[in-house]
Amino acid sequence: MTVAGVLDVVLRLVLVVGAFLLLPLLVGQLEHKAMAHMQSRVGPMYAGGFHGWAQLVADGVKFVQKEHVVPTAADRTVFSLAPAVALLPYLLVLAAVPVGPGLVAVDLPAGLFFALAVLSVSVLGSIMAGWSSANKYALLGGMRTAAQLLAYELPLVLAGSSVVMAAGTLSLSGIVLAWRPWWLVWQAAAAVVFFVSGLAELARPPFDMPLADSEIVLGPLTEYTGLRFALFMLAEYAGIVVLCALTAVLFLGGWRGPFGDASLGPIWLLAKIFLLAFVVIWVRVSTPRLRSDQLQRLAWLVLVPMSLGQLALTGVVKVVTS
Amino acid sequence: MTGAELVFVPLGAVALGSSVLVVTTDQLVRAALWLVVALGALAGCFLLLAAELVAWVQVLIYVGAVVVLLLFGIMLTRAPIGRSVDLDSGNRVAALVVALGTAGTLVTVVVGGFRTASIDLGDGSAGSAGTVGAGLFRYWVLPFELLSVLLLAALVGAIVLSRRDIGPRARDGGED
Amino acid sequence: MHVVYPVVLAALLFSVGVYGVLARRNAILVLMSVELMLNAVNLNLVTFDAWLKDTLASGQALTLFVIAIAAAEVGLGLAIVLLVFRNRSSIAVDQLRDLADRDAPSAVPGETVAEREAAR
Amino acid sequence: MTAALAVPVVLAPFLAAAVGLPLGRRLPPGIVAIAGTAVSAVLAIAVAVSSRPAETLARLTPTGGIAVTVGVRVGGLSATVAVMVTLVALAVQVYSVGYLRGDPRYPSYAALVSLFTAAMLTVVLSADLLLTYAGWEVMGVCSYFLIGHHWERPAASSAAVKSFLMTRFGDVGFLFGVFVLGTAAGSFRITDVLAAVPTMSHTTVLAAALLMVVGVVGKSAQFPLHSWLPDAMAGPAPVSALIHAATMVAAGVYLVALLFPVFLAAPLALDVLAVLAVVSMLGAALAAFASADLKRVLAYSTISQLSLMFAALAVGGRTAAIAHLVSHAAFKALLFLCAGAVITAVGGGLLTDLGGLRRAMPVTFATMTVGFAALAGFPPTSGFFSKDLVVAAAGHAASGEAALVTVAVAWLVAVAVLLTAGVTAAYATRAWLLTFFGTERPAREAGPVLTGPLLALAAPALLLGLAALRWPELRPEWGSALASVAVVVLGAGVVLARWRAAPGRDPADLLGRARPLLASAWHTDDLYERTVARAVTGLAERVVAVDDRVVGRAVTGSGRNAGRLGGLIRLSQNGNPQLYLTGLLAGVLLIAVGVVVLA
Repeated sequence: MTVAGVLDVVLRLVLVVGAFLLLPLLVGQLEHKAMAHMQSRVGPMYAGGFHGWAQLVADGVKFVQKEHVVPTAADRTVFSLAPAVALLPYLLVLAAVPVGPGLVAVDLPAGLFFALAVLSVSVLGSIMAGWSSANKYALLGGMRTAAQLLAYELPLVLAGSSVVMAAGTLSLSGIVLAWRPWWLVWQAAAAVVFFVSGLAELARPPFDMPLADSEIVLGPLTEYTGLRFALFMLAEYAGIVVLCALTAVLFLGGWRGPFGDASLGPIWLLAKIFLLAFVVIWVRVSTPRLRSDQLQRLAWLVLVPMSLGQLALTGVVKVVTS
Repeated sequence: MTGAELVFVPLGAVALGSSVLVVTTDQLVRAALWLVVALGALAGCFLLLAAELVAWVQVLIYVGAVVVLLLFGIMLTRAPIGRSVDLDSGNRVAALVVALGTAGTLVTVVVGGFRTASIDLGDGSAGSAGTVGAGLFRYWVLPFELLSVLLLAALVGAIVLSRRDIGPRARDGGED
Repeated sequence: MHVVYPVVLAALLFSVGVYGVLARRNAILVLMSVELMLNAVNLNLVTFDAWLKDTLASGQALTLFVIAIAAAEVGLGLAIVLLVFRNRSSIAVDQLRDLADRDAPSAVPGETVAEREAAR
Repeated sequence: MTAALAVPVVLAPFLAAAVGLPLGRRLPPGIVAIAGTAVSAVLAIAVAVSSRPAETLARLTPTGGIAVTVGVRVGGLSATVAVMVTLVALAVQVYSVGYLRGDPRYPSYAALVSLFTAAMLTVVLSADLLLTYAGWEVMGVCSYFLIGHHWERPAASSAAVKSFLMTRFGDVGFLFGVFVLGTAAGSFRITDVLAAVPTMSHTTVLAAALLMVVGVVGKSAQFPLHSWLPDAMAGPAPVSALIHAATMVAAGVYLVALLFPVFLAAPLALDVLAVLAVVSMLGAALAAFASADLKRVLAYSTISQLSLMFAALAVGGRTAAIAHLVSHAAFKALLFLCAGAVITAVGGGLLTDLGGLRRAMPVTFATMTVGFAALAGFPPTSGFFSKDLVVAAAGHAASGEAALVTVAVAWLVAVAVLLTAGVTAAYATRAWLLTFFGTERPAREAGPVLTGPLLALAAPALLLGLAALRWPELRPEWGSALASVAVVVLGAGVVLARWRAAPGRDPADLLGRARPLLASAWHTDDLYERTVARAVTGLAERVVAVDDRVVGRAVTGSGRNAGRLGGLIRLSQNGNPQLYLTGLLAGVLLIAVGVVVLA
């Protein structure tokens, strides 16, 4: 390995970490402002001047300053590790997302599998947090997380498999290269299933049964304060970024845009990510929370059959066109 | 020692150490978490052996599904936080003897048998999705299909076992 | 890379799994130990697949099969464990003794039948 | 023709037994048994009338050794005895209907009597020694059951066991005698055996004859195996009549008569037989005189009279013996049935409890008087003639005319026979006096079912001797007749004189201090008790102890140890699956290590 090669890798990783630190904050800010406007409330407008842009930074500073509280009965080690376990997988996934032709931190042949596998690990963070808090709300939240994960993992993987079949490769870069605009129609069902299942895995509204602040306070996060709570929030926004990035890459052509050359790739991808993030926020604001039985019903009676139908459609089209 | 070996040995140590912790820790949930570590380290070992697809499947299925299921089960059976005094049965000594005997025998045999054998990893394409997929669907189709039937049977079985409105009534209420 | 490293690791993992299966009381821990043993086997399969450069990819294919079967096994196993827990409020393997010779004066030395029945 | 008639003679009572046992309770009492015996009697008379020797044989499954055959053999001797057996059995069956009225066990009793009769007829008519032996044994079993008819009484059950054991002891001798004869002759057919006697070695014949004597002594209750017969009185009176008169004891005499050629070839056996007969004859007669019980008197008299027959046989008077057997059957059956009637009327058989029944029971008195007269040998009863034949035979032997036995033994026999005749007259008179004379006591004559057989048997007891005058060889000789009549009158006269002198007192007091000794039959029972019985009991106790301490403890100990060992192994079966799995894996490990090390 040459020095240039090492430098190349290091540079890419630094870029990824930078994006990882920046993008979730942007999404968070977007959520704050979009929600505020949608719900016709102004929200903080002073921090940093324009539209209170520094409010999120101020929140972060506030979190850092807050006291670390660990419940007496809690499993201290697991309690402390949980935010890291929840956050780190998203960083790893981000490293595998191609942002332009050849512009990817780590190009894995089985990239999609890697992404899905690592994503599923992050759920462990919630479960760990829920169990180790020694709080019944937290425990209930942890168990809801586990149940939700098990239910939505299947349609998620099946929808991803549909794209993989269409593209004939597991590599994320390969999928982007194989993508054609008419896939928007062909893989529409898979896209919906993937996106919805992803939302559920992230426990974003309307699938936020595990958090459900009106029922079980804040689920696994109930006992968390200060920086650790901030890390969980960061993990949530990082999750949104990763989900949107994966959806964009798999179903929306990733860095490919309707015009402009390949050098505009990162721009196109970012645009798609933020568009999808806006949809996530929009859905959160506009839909009520599902009950747990509705949640399971949606997964097993709608999403799984839909993804299976999509898989069959993909197979048929694939055979016909080849 | 090659580079791969240099990485493999610590990974293996992690896998072995955490698996020992899985069977010795006196905290149930931590056993499951150590199992995650052990399985992750093993996935790394698979990667080093050029079995990429297997490694990711390992993480996806084992860490993402199996361990979550196990944790789910642990929580449903009301595991306590902290130490449990009774995680080990009275069978420990015999188990230790048998396990050490197994380890001794197996290590002796495999070291004797494979002392000089060496793996040539080649271009690393042996474990790619394409190769494995081709092998799977070209030569292993029948077992693959059988496996799907097995999974279906397991699915049905699990549903029958856990639903209370099917099959014989439970004798006492018990859990929620 | 030497074959010995992964193979020895697999042997040791298997033994650890054996210990866990034999020494652990909690049925879920026993299931975990079984997973360890299965993984040891997987490691062997992958190792020999790489060593032999099998054209059928049998080692890795079988590993995938084992992983799938393990998932099914854990699903069913947990269903059974939960059922047992529901019926007996205990999943201690060494207390589930319906296989015992019922008329035995004392299965465990120093333990009376009444105690054993109470423990059940 | 004769043989064809003879087969149903045996089968009819047998069938009666087979039918009567299961169906006896549903049919009117005794009908099957009486019918079977009657058919048998009619046929036996027909056979006797046709009176031609005949034989029919069927071979059984080949057994490899000497062939065993089944068949009947009719001769003059067997035809006569068969008629006697069937007629007495018929009388007994009829009598039993009345005697055992209301007895719940009557059906099985009647069936057993039928079987008893069939067995005796088998002995009499069999053409094969082994078949004879079979009948011989069946008789033993039947006597066991019949003597123990009132098994709830200790005396009856112990008497049954005693008779069974003592006759069994003799049967062993008989069986081995049969084996010796059969192997020596190469056949068990009686005809063949008798024909082969001259060719046999002297030792063989002697051994066979002595073994036969053992068997006969047991069956016919001769000294020293006599003591079961008086005890057998515990059975019902008709059974006693049957045993004493027609079956069982008669079988011994019949067998010696049948196999007489064998004894002729072995004079030493005849000597032994003669000595035993003399001892039995006198001893039993004296015991009868001292005995306090009517039936025991009759029992001892049976022993004595049988000895008389054996004595006759020993001195060569085969015809005399058979004649006495037949007449004895008639009057002894009569006497026993009369005794049964008396016991039924009074409720007990002790002579001291009897007396004065002459008026109350005229029929019984008359018939029993005939019986006693015949027993004592008063002319012109049948007993007189037949006994006279015996006396004559003994006299001939003593004078050396037909020297079968040594002259000394012949003299001994002659003297003993005469003495016995005197004592017999004495005890017959005593019993007659004590039963029917003296203080009167209230009693009722028995019904016609009982008295009928009495009358029917009194006729031959009285007239058989006169009827036999047809045959020259059965006519009495004047010398011996005079001697015996003199002795008889003397014996009876002494007792009568004593009775006259002291009415109501037991004439047995004449014996003075010897009476208890004689009443207990010379203490033979005590002797057996002290020697044989005690030795056997001691041995049995030791065997029981060994069985208990060694065999029993070994069995229970091995069971207990197996249980303990099983308990140890059970400990592993505690239901803990981990333990099972540990064992399994340890085993696998051992095998694997073994393979690695050894391969």
